[in-house]
Amino acid sequence: MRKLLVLFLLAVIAFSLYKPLSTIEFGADRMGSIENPTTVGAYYLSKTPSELSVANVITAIVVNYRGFDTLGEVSVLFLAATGLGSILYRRRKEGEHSISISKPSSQLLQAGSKLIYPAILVLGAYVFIHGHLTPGGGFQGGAIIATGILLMMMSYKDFHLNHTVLTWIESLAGITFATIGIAGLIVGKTFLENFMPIGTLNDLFSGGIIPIIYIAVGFKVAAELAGVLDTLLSIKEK
Amino acid sequence: MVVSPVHFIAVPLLAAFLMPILAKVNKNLLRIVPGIVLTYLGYVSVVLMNRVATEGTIIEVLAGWSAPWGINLVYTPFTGFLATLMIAMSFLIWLYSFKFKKVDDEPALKYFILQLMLTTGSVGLVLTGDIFNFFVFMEIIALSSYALTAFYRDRNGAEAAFKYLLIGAFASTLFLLAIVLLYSQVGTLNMAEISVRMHDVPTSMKVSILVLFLVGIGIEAEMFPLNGWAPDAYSQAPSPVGVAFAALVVKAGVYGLVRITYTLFGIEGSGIGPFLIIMGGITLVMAEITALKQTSLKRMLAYSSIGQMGFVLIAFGIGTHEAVFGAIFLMFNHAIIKGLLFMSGSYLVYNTPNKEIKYLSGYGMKMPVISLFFSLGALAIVGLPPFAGFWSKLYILLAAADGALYGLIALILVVSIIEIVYYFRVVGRLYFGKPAEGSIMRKPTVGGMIAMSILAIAILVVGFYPDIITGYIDAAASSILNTDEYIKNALGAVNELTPVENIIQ
Amino acid sequence: MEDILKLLGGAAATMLLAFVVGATYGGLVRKIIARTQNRVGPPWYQNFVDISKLYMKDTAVHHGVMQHIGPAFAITASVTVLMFVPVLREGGWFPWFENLNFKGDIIFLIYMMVFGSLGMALGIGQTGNPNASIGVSRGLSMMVGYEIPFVLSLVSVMVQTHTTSITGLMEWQTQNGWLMFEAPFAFITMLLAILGMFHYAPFDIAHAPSEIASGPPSEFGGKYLAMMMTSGSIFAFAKLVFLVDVFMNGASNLVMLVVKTLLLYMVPVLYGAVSPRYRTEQAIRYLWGWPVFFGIIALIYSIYI
Amino acid sequence: MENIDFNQILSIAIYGSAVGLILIGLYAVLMKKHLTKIIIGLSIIDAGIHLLFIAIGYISNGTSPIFSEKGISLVSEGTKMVDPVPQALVLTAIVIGFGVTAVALSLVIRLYRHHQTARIDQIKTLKW
Amino acid sequence: MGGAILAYLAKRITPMLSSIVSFLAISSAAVVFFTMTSSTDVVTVSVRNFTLQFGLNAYSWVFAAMVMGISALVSLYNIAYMSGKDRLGYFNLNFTLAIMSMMGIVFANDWISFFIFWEIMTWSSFLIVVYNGIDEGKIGTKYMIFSAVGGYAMLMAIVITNSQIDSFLIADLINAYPTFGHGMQAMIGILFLIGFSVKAAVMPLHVWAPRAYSDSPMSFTAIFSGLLSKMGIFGMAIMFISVFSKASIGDTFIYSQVIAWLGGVTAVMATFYAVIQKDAKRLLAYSSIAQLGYIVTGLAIGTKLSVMSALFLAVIHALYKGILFMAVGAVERQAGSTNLEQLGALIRKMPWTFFSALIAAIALAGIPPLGGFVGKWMLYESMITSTNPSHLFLVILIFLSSTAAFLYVYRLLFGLFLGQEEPEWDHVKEAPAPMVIPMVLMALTLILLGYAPGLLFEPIANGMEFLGFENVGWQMSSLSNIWGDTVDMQYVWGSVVTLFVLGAIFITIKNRKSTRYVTTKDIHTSGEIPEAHENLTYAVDFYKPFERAIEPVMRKTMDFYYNHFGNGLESLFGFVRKIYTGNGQTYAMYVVIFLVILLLIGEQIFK
Repeated sequence: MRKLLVLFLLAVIAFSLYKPLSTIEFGADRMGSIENPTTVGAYYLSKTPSELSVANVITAIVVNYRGFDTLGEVSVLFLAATGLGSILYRRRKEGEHSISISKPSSQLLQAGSKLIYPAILVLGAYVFIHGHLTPGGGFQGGAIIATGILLMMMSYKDFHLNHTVLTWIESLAGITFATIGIAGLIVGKTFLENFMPIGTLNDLFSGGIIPIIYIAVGFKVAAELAGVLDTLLSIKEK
Repeated sequence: MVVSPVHFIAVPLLAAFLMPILAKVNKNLLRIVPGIVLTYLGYVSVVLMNRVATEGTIIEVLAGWSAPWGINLVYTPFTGFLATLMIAMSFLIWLYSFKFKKVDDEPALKYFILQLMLTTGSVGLVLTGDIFNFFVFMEIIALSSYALTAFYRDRNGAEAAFKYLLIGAFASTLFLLAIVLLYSQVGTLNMAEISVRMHDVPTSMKVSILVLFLVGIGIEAEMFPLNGWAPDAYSQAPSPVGVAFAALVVKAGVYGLVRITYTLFGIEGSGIGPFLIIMGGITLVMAEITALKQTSLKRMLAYSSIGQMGFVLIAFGIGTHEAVFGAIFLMFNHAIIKGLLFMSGSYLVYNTPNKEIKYLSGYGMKMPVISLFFSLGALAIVGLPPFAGFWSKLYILLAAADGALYGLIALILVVSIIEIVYYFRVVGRLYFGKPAEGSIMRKPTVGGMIAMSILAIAILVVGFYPDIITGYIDAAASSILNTDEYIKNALGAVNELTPVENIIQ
Repeated sequence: MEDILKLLGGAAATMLLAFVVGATYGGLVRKIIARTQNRVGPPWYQNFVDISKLYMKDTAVHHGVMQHIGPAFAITASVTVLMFVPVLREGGWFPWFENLNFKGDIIFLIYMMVFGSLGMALGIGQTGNPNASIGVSRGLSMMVGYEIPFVLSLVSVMVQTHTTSITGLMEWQTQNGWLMFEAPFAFITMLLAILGMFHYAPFDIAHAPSEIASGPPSEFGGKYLAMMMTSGSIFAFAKLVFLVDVFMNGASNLVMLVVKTLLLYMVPVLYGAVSPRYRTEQAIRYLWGWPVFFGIIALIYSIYI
Repeated sequence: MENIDFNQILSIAIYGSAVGLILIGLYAVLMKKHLTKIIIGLSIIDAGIHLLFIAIGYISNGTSPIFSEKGISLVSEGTKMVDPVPQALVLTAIVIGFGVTAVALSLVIRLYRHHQTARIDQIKTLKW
Repeated sequence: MGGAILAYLAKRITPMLSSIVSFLAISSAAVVFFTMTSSTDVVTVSVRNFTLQFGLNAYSWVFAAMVMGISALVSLYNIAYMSGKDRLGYFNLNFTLAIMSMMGIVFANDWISFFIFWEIMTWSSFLIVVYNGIDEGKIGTKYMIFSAVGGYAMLMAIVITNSQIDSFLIADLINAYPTFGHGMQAMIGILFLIGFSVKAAVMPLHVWAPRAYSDSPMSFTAIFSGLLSKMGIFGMAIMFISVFSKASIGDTFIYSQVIAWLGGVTAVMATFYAVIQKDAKRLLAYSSIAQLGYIVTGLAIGTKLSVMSALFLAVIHALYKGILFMAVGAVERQAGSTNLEQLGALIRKMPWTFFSALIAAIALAGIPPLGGFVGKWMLYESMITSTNPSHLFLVILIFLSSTAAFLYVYRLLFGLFLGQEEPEWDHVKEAPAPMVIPMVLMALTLILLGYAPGLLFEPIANGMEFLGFENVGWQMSSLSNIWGDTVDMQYVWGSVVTLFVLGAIFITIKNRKSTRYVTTKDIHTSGEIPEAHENLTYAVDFYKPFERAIEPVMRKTMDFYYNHFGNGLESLFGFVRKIYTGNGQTYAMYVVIFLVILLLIGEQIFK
């Protein structure tokens, strides 16, 4: 009964989604010409190389045009990490020993991950440092780093991150972001304004504040994801 | 540094990022910092409210890109009013929860951060002029609310939070889907710009988008079939969080609903008005009759809160200046009154099993001041003169009468009677009988008393002299109703995407 | 000055008349009832003897101030009613009996008739005698019973004649004939109502000599009782005069007065002489049955005639 | 001709899979009793929407919006770049989705800890 | 005239300390009121886009004077009555607030301030009703529900009125009412009447009253029943006389008829209930309802005489019911009980209280020559002389009720003050002077009004002329109806008092010397010898026979129906709220269903 109802509902939703989607032609160019943009996307494409000198338009959007979103996004991550800590916090009772229920991993995995781990970290760092030039950026890089840490956690059951360090990284990165924003407000009248020299397109040191923010974001994301993973994994049964 | 709306978001975020570090330095800083931040923001609010009253809407461009390319903050009298209200309420919540938890407790750290983020999210949501940014702030609110709901380490907290999360995730999903469809049609995310371009969107598409938006934001605004999460969350969250829900989260939701229906789609002749009236009416009735049967005080307050939101929706649905005025007034009143009720109510039920009303007999003697506060709140929220709640109810009823909606008036009043029944059941009980043996009264903290006193005084002052606030609300109502004005202000003179003559139609 | 003298003289004369006639009627009634029940009965002047004897007796004990003034209430009520009722029709050969009858009206008289009972009841209440209290309870309850048809009848008469003053009623009757015939239903109602009003059987449960020791006055003796009996005599006469005034256009001379009042008085007396006793609720239900029905018919009759 | 066909197929495939993901996710949320599965369902819905968003920003034969070579000019080359905005937004949306999922999972852990079950229909202490 | 209000507002905070302050506040306001009556200035307060007006007119002066005079006396009584009780601050705050708000109501020139003060009155009195804390909150809640029904009906009428004429002024409604459409007239009229009827405790809306009256502290009940309920009368008079009479007769005739009959039925039923009560407070509470029934009937009949009688009765009722409640309060305070079946023979212990109560009872019963009779007489005469046949039948109801009133009046006096003395009550003393003085003063006023009702006719006639009657004639001490029949109260009063005094003197002189007082234990018992400890007073089920006689109409009370209605609703609500199942997935399902419904019908509703 319930199943039928759900299927019916899904059918209606599918139909209702089909209707508007059928009017959106796939692959059609809705941006308008660059000279006379009808969407903001086209405008970004036309302005980014010249005014921000950032090769990756998406990065430009994420960090600059819509940097405020990203600030919010970072906050969401921060919130997730904080919230997780708050939700999963347990007051340790006297004499309560936590015993990990996970078994140690195989030798192969341990050796392999030891090998790959630095490489992953380097890759992550690369991705977020070059976020304004190549595909990728702070989030992606941070995520890559976090996967590396996850790998280590899975391999070594005693692998633990120092939460104090994570907190410092998180906070400092966040503060950097917010401070740069406020600096923009002070220097250039608007919050998050790109007040630094933009350099030339496709240079590593180009795009003004964009790479700095992205690097901060990268650190922050990495720290937070790692922190979340660590918190989730360190759930112990009594 | 010149005061500007972005301070509302940047400063608390900075503080929130800073707080984990500060906590390492000195635990006490943790409690104090939000107070400082909120005090500063209060100052900002005052300055900006004055400025907006004299100079009109303030537009803050972010990242140096003016709308529609960048994100902008739009500080109209309406958004400004709400932001100010939220800041003020947050400050009181902070006062109330100042001694909330022992500071060396790990969660206390999280608590203050989360509360601060909740405030930031709500204010940001109200101020932003960008639909996707709106979505982001919605998520900030949502995440901090989830975490705060599950703050107490009992089973119910987690359950409530999970329900909230499940429904909240739906809300954000639908909202995002709506944004997707919207973007495909108008190619922009700035709300003013969207509003201008909305005319060209085909009707069926428009309806789909509208429906998705309505359901998405209706969840946050506690519209009837979508509000299953609300009573659980309200009743299981720590009481300052309950206050925050009533004063910030729901307000933000209603704001979103109003912004989307009024500005993006235009309320006149679109069928949205009657829809809001009907849904508001159903919400009101359902919530109030459910509240009538509640045995737990906080749950009762939660349903009552939902009911009030239904009432607000009705008023916004009527859509005349008078009605919108009443609705905003009601939002204000609901924030302060429900704040007082939650604050005092939580002290009352602090030591009762299950927070049940039936154990409250005779607390009027034992906790006279708290009981007085609660009674005051109850009197005010059911709209008895001369307290604050009366005026908003009166204005909404007047608006309904002007629209010849007599059935609606009768409905509202009948529901008000239900409301009176359950509130006065509690008030009556407070002054009846002897308290049960061994019931321990929780002594209110100084900060809590101050916060409650401020709210009580506000209720009385607004009740006796509503003109103290009506000027602001009038301006707010005008600003929300005048979409053209909003578009003109938000987009400013620089608008290359849309010819200027199209803006004002 | 002369007016006041005339007034006082008239009042005194009326009271005397009322007392004499009332007490005589009382004696007659006792005789008649006795005869109906195949007894010899006391002589007709027995009431005078009783009252004189009681006035001469000294009272030894009392139970408080209300017992003192209870009889005073009673006599106030009966004399006041008498004062405001025209004993003889205007222009009769004995003008002294006019008293204050232009200054009151029927509603006032209705209320005044209750005054005495209530005052008495208070006096009785203070004695604390259970029999007396039971009597009061029954009496008051029954009063509610008979007042309704009584008032219905009077209201319909008033509506028919468009006056609420008793002198006005009599003027109307002089022109249009007796209300007894002009308002037959009202008269029937009244006849039924006075069955209850005079407290004779079957409506004598308030006194019920054999059951509750005569009920209300059981704690009164000597001068108190004498006063109550005086008041009772006057009151009975006043009521009769009132009824005669309303339905039979009063009387122009004393002979007619005696005839008419006696005729009217015989109705409850004779009915009572052959009836057993009703319980209180039976009495009330009876009085709210047919009498009220006739009363309503009377009212409709008077409205639409 | 071939081109159009390919485009249509792609359209059906992508839109279809996006909608399909949404429906699958919805089904999971509405029908599955296990909390974790419900959360997975939510994630799947999210994924579907992200896919849809990207698809909407896609332009036939467009390239990614990265000026990978120096001095590249947009229009003159005849190459089109796809709309970058959806991609940027999806990036944000993904991160947000991650946050929600993380919190959800932590709640599941809490719930399991308290109730010793993860079936949603058995966790209803709070009702009415 | 705002001075009086301001005096209140200023003093409102202070009664936190003692009832004396409250008395001072009220009496000073009373002094201010009575010395400033000549001023007719209008105080205007503006709130956003409308203005509130306060002012005094000839009509409201009657009520204002009544409120001020009586509440000043009652607050004096209150000092002694409430001494030694808990939470005086709480009580006195609300006490003063209630009185203040009544003044606000009569001062109000517009509906908004009328409503504001109306509701202040409601909740402050609610808080007093729950003060004693009896019966688990049911009474208070009931009172609040009914008041809310009434208040909100009124509010609805007010906002609808405003939407029609864009003004809140009472005067504007009066002028504009005839111009409304048929349905609008009916709606506004009915809503207002519901609003006022609740406070005036008219029959189907009366169930709150008995318990609310009897469970409040007596010093407030004197106000509650005497004055507060009169606010309903106040408003009703405006409706009936000013508003309806301007409209075409046919439209509003039916309301007047309905309300008049409701008033009559109220009077009868409440009287019956009063008769069978065992508790003095409850008895008086029902009696109040019955008396209000007369007043309502008088207003609804709407002739010059009937309205005058209604207003006269309103004032008189405040006086005598004030006395009675205060007397019962005094008994309660001194003896600790108000149970008519247990108390007795307090007359020797509390003579002044008895005296006042006796006078008040006589007035209540409507027996000449006191003020009560004047009002009753006018009421009957107005009905008998009415051209409307239905009023003639109504007379029967009213008469039945007022005859049955003798029963409970007697019961009250008998139960409290008469009967056999019990050792249990030997300790009882006369109430302290602050309690006795107001009672005696008010009793003397009643006697005075019996002699010269014109003292009260003058302001009432002025008020009625303000309301829209023309040439309201009155004489100082003579009553007359439209058929030209009169009752001369001077003669009535003179003869009754003279005879009574003569009779009393006679009997006293004759008997006083020779008799001695014996306790009421020492009585004739028809030969039986009572045990010393036995109390033979016949007080339990005093009117059992009467009860049996009226039993058919008493079987089901309105309360019964309301309770069933309430329970039915509650179980319906209980069923409805099951929709919140507690299962998160179900909620998600609701969301999806709602979404689907909207998607399906969206095109239709959103154009």
